[in-house]
Amino acid sequence: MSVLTVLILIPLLGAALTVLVPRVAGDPRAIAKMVALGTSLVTLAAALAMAAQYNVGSGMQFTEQRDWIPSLGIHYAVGVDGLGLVMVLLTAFLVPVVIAASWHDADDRNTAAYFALMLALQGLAIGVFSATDVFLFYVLFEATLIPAYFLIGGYGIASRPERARAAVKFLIFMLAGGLVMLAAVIGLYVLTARAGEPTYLIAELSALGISGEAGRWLFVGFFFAFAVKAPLFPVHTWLPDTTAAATPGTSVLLVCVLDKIGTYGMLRFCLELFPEASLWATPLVVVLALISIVYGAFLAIGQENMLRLIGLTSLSHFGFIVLGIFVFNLQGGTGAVLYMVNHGLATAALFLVAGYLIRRRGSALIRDFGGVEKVAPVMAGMLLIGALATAGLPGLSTFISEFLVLVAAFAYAWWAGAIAVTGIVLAAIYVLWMYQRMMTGPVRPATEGFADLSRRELSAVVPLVVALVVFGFFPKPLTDVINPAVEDTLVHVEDSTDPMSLGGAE
Amino acid sequence: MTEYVILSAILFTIGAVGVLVRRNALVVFMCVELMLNACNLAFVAFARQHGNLDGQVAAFFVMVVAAAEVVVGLAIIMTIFRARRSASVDDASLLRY
Amino acid sequence: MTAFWVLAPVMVAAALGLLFVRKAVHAALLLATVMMSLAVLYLVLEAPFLFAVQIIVYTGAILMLFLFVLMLIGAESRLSLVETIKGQRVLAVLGGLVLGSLLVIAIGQVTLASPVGLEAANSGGNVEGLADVLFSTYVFAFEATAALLITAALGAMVLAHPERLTPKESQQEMAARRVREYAEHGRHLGPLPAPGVYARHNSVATPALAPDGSVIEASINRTLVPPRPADEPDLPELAADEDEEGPQ
Amino acid sequence: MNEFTIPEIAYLELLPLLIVFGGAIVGVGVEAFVGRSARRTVEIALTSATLVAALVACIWVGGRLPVVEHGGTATARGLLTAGDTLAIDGPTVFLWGLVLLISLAGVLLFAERKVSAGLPAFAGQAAATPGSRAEREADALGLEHTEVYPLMLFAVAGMMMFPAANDLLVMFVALEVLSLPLYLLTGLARRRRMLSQEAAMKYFLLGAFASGFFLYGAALTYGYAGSMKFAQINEAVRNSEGNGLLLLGIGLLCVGLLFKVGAVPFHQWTPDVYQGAPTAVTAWMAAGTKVAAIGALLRLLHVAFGSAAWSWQPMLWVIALATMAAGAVLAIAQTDVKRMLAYSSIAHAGFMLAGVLGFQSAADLAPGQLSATQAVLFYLVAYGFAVLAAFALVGLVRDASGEVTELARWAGIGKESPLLAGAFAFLLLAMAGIPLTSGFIGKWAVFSVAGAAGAWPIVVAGVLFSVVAAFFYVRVIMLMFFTEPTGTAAVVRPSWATTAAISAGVAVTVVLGVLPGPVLELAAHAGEFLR
Amino acid sequence: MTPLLAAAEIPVVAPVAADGVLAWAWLLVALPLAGSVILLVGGRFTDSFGHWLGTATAAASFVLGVTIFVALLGRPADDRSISQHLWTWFDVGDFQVSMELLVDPLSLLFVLLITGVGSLIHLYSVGYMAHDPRRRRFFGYLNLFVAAMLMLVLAGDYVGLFLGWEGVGLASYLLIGFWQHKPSAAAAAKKAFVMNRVGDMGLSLAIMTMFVAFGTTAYAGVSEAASGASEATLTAIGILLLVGACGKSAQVPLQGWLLDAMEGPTPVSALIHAATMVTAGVYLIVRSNFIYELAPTAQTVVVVVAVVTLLWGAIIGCAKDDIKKALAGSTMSQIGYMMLAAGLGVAGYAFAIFHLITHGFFKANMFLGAGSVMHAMDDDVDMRHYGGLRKLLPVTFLTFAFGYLAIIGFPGFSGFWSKDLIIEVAFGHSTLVGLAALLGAGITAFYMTRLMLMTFFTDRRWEPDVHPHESPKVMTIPLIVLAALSLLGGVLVIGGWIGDFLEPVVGHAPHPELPVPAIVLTLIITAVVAVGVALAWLLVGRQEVPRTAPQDVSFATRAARADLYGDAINDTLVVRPGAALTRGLVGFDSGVVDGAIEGGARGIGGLSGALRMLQTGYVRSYALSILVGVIVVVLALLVVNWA
Repeated sequence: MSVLTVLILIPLLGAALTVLVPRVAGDPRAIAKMVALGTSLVTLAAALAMAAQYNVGSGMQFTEQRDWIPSLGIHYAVGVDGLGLVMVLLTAFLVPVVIAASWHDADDRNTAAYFALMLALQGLAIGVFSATDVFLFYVLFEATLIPAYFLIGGYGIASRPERARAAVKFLIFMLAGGLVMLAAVIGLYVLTARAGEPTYLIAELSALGISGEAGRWLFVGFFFAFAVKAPLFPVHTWLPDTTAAATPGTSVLLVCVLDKIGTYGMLRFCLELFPEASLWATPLVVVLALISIVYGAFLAIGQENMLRLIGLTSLSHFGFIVLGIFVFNLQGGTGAVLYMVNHGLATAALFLVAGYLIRRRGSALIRDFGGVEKVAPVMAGMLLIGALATAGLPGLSTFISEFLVLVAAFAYAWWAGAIAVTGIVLAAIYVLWMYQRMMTGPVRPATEGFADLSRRELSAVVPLVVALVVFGFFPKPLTDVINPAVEDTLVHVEDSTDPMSLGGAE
Repeated sequence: MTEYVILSAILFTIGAVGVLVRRNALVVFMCVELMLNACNLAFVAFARQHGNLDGQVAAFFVMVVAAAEVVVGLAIIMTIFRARRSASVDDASLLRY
Repeated sequence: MTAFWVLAPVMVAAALGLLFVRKAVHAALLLATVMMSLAVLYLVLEAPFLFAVQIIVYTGAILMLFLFVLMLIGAESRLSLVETIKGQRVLAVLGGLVLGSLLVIAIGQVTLASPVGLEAANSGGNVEGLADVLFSTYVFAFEATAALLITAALGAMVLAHPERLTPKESQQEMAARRVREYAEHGRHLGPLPAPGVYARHNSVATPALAPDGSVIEASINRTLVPPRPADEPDLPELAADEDEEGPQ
Repeated sequence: MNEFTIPEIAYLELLPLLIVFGGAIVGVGVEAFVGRSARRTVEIALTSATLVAALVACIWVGGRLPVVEHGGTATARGLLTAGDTLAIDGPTVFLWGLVLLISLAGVLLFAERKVSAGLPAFAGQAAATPGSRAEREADALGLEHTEVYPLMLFAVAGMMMFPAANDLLVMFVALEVLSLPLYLLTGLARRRRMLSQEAAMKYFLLGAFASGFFLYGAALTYGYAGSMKFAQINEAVRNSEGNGLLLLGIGLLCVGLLFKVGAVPFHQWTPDVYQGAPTAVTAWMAAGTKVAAIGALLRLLHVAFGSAAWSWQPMLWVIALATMAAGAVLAIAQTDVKRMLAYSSIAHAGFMLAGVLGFQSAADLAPGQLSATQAVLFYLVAYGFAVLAAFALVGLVRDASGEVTELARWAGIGKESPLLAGAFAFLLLAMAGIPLTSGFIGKWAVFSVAGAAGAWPIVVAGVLFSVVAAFFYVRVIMLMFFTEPTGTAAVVRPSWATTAAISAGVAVTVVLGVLPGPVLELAAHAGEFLR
Repeated sequence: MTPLLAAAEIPVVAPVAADGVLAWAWLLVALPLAGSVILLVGGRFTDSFGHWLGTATAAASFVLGVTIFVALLGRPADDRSISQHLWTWFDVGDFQVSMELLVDPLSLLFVLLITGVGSLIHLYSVGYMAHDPRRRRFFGYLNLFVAAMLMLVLAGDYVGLFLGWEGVGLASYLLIGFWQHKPSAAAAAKKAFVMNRVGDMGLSLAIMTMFVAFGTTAYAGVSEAASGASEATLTAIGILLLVGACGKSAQVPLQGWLLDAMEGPTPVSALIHAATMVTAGVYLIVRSNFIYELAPTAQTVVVVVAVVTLLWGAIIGCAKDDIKKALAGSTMSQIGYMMLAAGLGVAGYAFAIFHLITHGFFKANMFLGAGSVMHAMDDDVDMRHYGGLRKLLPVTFLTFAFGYLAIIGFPGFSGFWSKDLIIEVAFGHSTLVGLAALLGAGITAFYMTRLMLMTFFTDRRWEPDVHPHESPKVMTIPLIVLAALSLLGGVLVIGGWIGDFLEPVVGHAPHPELPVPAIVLTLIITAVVAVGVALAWLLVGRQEVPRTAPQDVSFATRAARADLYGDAINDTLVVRPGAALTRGLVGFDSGVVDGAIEGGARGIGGLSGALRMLQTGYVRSYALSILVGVIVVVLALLVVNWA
């Protein structure tokens, strides 16, 4: 059994434990929380242990492959390369942070279920990032929606009907994307069954070099799902609604982990399986990504609700990530993957601090705050760091990824770089304007009694901040892992689309 | 034989239209019977056309089935009538939308 | 062929009549006409057994069943031909015409070979021939029809036969009860009034009218009276339903 | 000339069917000879025993079906019997087993008395006028029409005969054997009897109307082929030009079957009947009828008209599309759980039809590739159990006057009864086709065969309407979990029987979602229809 | 025209590896950075000694800087470019960026200025911020600034420079908004950051262009590859770099933030918004000389921007009553001079740096002096409330006077030398530019005199409850030191030392040809300055200064008070359209994008409701629908087969 299987199972078992254990012992809430946190820490430890064993640059590792539905060529197949590894690590890292940060968020509801759902989400997400079988990926991809749906609908900070609405909207968007992808997944089956043996293994599929019209249709199917997930303009509208309704902890898991599946999928599936179609679609995708960058930033500027605002910043950032992926060069690819990690860290920090603020004030409206820095300087500082990371300040890890993507975009086409670069100004505007309105100015009566961050709250955010700073100056551990994986993908794309290799022009 | 089949088609159609336009459950049901009879005509005609008796057997079966159906149908219509004092199919329209 | 050309118009006319007659009994009779004509055509089409079965079973038994029920629920009532569902009649006729023409055209386009005829098949006698097919090829279906008939019987019993739940009152008990009721509540001692069958309609479901024109509820069989919610006073206005469709 | 040949009847292979018929007849006898007090117990025991015995026989039959090589590559297993009018082949036995399992669960639901304070779901005195004194008397005595059990067995026999029918006439008889008891059962609800009777009448009239079309189609097909046996029809189709008779025949036959399937525009009876019928009947009928009807449709189209697939596929495209669309769209506006599930069953019929039209001749299929038959069989298993359990769960939400089916009153029941709400939510997710449920694999299977047959527009449309469909499933989940309880509906604790039926449904949904392999293999093992 | 050097003569940055004391160069950055981290992370624990720690790290850096300077002087002139590779920052394919320090004469001069003036300002702040409860944090930010600024000048790579560039932006943001409880301070901080970001956009585009064109962003690589690049590319890079420089150095059109930035504590204004950070733009252009030399069009643009700014700032300075804003206007104007020199190419680079240094001295001096005045006046910044302070604040007055004399170019003071040289070079470039520079000098003299008069001379105008007093020693000592430097800064140019010292970096140009002899020009400049002083005396010194600014003033005054409508222009051209666009997009998003989807959903819902009505409950309707279905099915079959 691969360590990845263990990594998938630990949180899932932990989720079951979280629900079950409290029934037999004392204060059910506290025990549920402890179990959940413990599980997530064990997962993190296991993930780190795996990372320590990882052999840089030698392809898929920790693989395991078992027949699942043999007649349909479906396997339980897992494995990670650099790309998967960093995403698994990010997932393993963020969950304990989120659990610690949302310690009291579900106290008035079904606490155990809240944390169990989070763990379930984690297990499934790790599965998604390590699946090397398209079908398995798809199954887990869709399965993540269920815990997410319940997390949004059951535990949001908005009013019940609003939350429920947001949950439904989220799920319907996701299902719309997912089901379109299902058509493409089915297409793969039909294609491979025709070609001989039906298979869903990525390795075998990518060796097929699917091209032509079929490849394009399948690409569209996959890309649509990932674009909804990521999200990309114009299928992003679920995002702000969701982040505004869900608890910040949930939002972290959604935006920082789940949404990454979209961009991860683009890299892993769109590019690997349909290289020719990916190149064919590039102009349109680049344009969409650019629109997302600018459009998302403008929307963020115009928000009144900080959770919506943070959600929309992600639209802008996902634009960057997609841009990086689809400009087809190493800087872009690596930058995009790095961006996924960094965006996860930065946005998580923002969401968590926003969560702390909301717990204290009972409102997510920016205008309900003011002068917080005076009463809670540490909290303000954390928010500022998160905000600056979101704005891509050099010295924080987000800068590197953003810069790599920008450079790559510029190399792809100068206008792409020029449009994308406006994002950095807009980012400064939205984060700092939010900061200005909430944290500075005279202390408002409503914010007067704010306590600064407690030790628990601080301990949840500090790892994020430390990671942001450390990777800001020393991203080598990440880039070393990411580079070979991205390079492989790009080489594959190049090979498969090089006319010479397709049949010899001379 | 074609004329027989066409006759059956006409009768069948008339029966079908009857189901649509009559409101009394019994008459509606009679129209259904008319449709079955039309089928029988076609069966019998085709039996002669093909020179085998399968069609006639079919017609025979249809009669048996029709008999059973009539019993059940009339029983249901009766219960409806008892409850509503009306044999109009339109009056039984509580279940809708 | 003569028989066909004579009977076909009759059948079509009778069938069309089914769509327009205002009395259910007339509809039944028109259907009988079609069925009888059909029987004759069966004869022409070398199906003597079916000719008999058509008359005996179809016309004689099935249609009679219709008539029984018809009588039970008001044979004499005039059925309204006013269409109440908007567009239904137009669409129905239109649909019928389209379907009819589709069928006729499609069938008419088929050029059938000259009929084989049933001389060979009927050589050992039509009934024997049928039996041959029935008990060889279709023996299982034949057996299965048994299930149908049992179902039908079961259904009729379930839906139409109220089981007696309390022991039947003897004549003596009944007499004693009625006298007692008369004594205690002043309830009418004599027999119930007869229904209005002969007065206005042919159905036992028609209530008798008192001299002042009011409806005598007790004149209708209990099983035919619709249930009335407790809070609703007295009888529905049956008299006003005269022109409505349905048996009165 | 008329040498009578004694037909060869494979009694052993017909055993499951015969057991059910026999059980039904014995059940009728029980009605006549067993005292009222013991009748119910005896009937339940008899019916269950019959079904179990039939199931055992079914498994046994399945194991001894001979393999038949035909058509070169594709293998089928089974035999034709009773004058070639019945085909006991792999798919038949598969469907038999499925029908029997569903019916076994159905019996458990029929037998439930605990949820309504000891009263059964069926009318005590169906002949008594609703609201009359006789009815109250019957209620007071706790009467029950135990005839429902033999009726059910007859219907089961019909359901088993229907997909096994290899002859139009036998199919017609099976259709009626299946339908008549259902018409009756529909009208036997204890509560809301007016609705129940109305549903019965509608079902009956429309059913008779539709079977008229079926019959006329059979007549025309007979006129075309000179026989009603599928093999000979197929022979005729292959060897001669298609003509008007054939096309009309195909069309009208399909109408009859599509009516039973609940395909648009022959679907309108479905919501009314599902709503009006006693919930236990709805649960069993929704599953069983669909299995039988789709099975029959498959056999008819694949065996009799398989060679003319090009002619009926476009028609089925239209119907499948309309069915998916109407089912999904109409369900959105529903305010009654049972009606909503009814519309959802219509949408599912559309998805199944997408599988049916994925017919490809054996030569076009790659070896080992999923065939339309396999896909649809799997879908039936998945759908059958899910819908059964879902309706069974609906029966548990009640107030003083009976079941509560208004959606609005389901608000917040997740809070009071997380188990029921959780199970219901899970089943809804399965119907929505979320992975790790049987519904997903089923959807995958039917869409992939449709896609393989080139019906990509259907696949895309199916996918889009799945989204629409998902909307109302999700909305119900939202209602159950994320809305304030109204307190006007309570979840009652059912007896072990219902619990078992529901658990079975949920368990199948889970297992088939996670490990669909064995059932897919079984469907593959069943092979193709015997020609 | 500026004599262009042949391509081969463009100095190429070719550093050698660091050794000896130079290998400690990283400590220059690390020391203040460590101080900053300790102060910011350490929390209240460091409250008691934080200010001294902050001062000490800056001072230590200065000492190290001096040591390195000495070491550098000990090396041959062409071997004074030393690089220290710390680690590879990022390495993605062929895009490699090193954390690399480049110690060469140019960067080292900056190091000395930053750490030197920085240390003094730290010291000053110990006193100035003594009563602020958040003093420790203030020092943390100051240290952070110093570290970032050092990173900016020491980086051996444009990306590294960008790190420092944004770092100083951040520190500036934090410090401007240090008194964040004032909404105006918070707003000013944000404005500064955002406008800087606009410039940064240019800088990052420039870096991207470099990478795409040259495959590297290190100075060494770029300077080597520049000679082979097309002029169009270089022009693009040059202009983009200028955009960055405009943002950071508050040059038109990105000047708007500087005056608002005066919301920060005065030491901040002195250190960041006068002496060091705002000059980063000049540094950038001088550092990028290898690009500008090959892109004359870009140079022209630099000159145009510089001239506009130097006049713009000077005019604003004339009308401001806020002492700090008046000084800020003058800063803007003075940086315009530096930019002008830098834009004039080889002839001007060294003078740009020279003026930068002297300006660092005297402007820091004056800002701190202003701080001292405000300190005395209960933080009142309005000069109309001052008057006659020279007696009460003698040290402040005298030190301020040194700065004043230096800035107006009083002969002998540092500013005299540096400004004179720039005006000369400007005349050497073109008379028109020269005249503009000359005019600027006159206006400078005018407004500085006005400031001087309103503050230290004329009648007392302060409220009775204000009791002006001299600042403590910890504040006056830095003033004295800076005053001395203001006077003596000119020594750097003795014997052309600074030009020679910088020659390995920026090249050397012969003395420009002037329309009049240099000495005559000097006299003319002095005369113009004198006119300016005299005008100020006439208009301000001789008249009663009203306590509130008169409103019935000329259009020019009003315009100058409104910063020449810079903000209004921004408002009209950018902010308001931007806000409208934002509102529009938010509406578009919820109305059109989401509306389309939600509308679609609603449409389906409506359709559902409508279709539902077809389910009339009438069995005959259902039968009709079956009939229709039959027709559809039959037609579908017939059409397909007969068509």
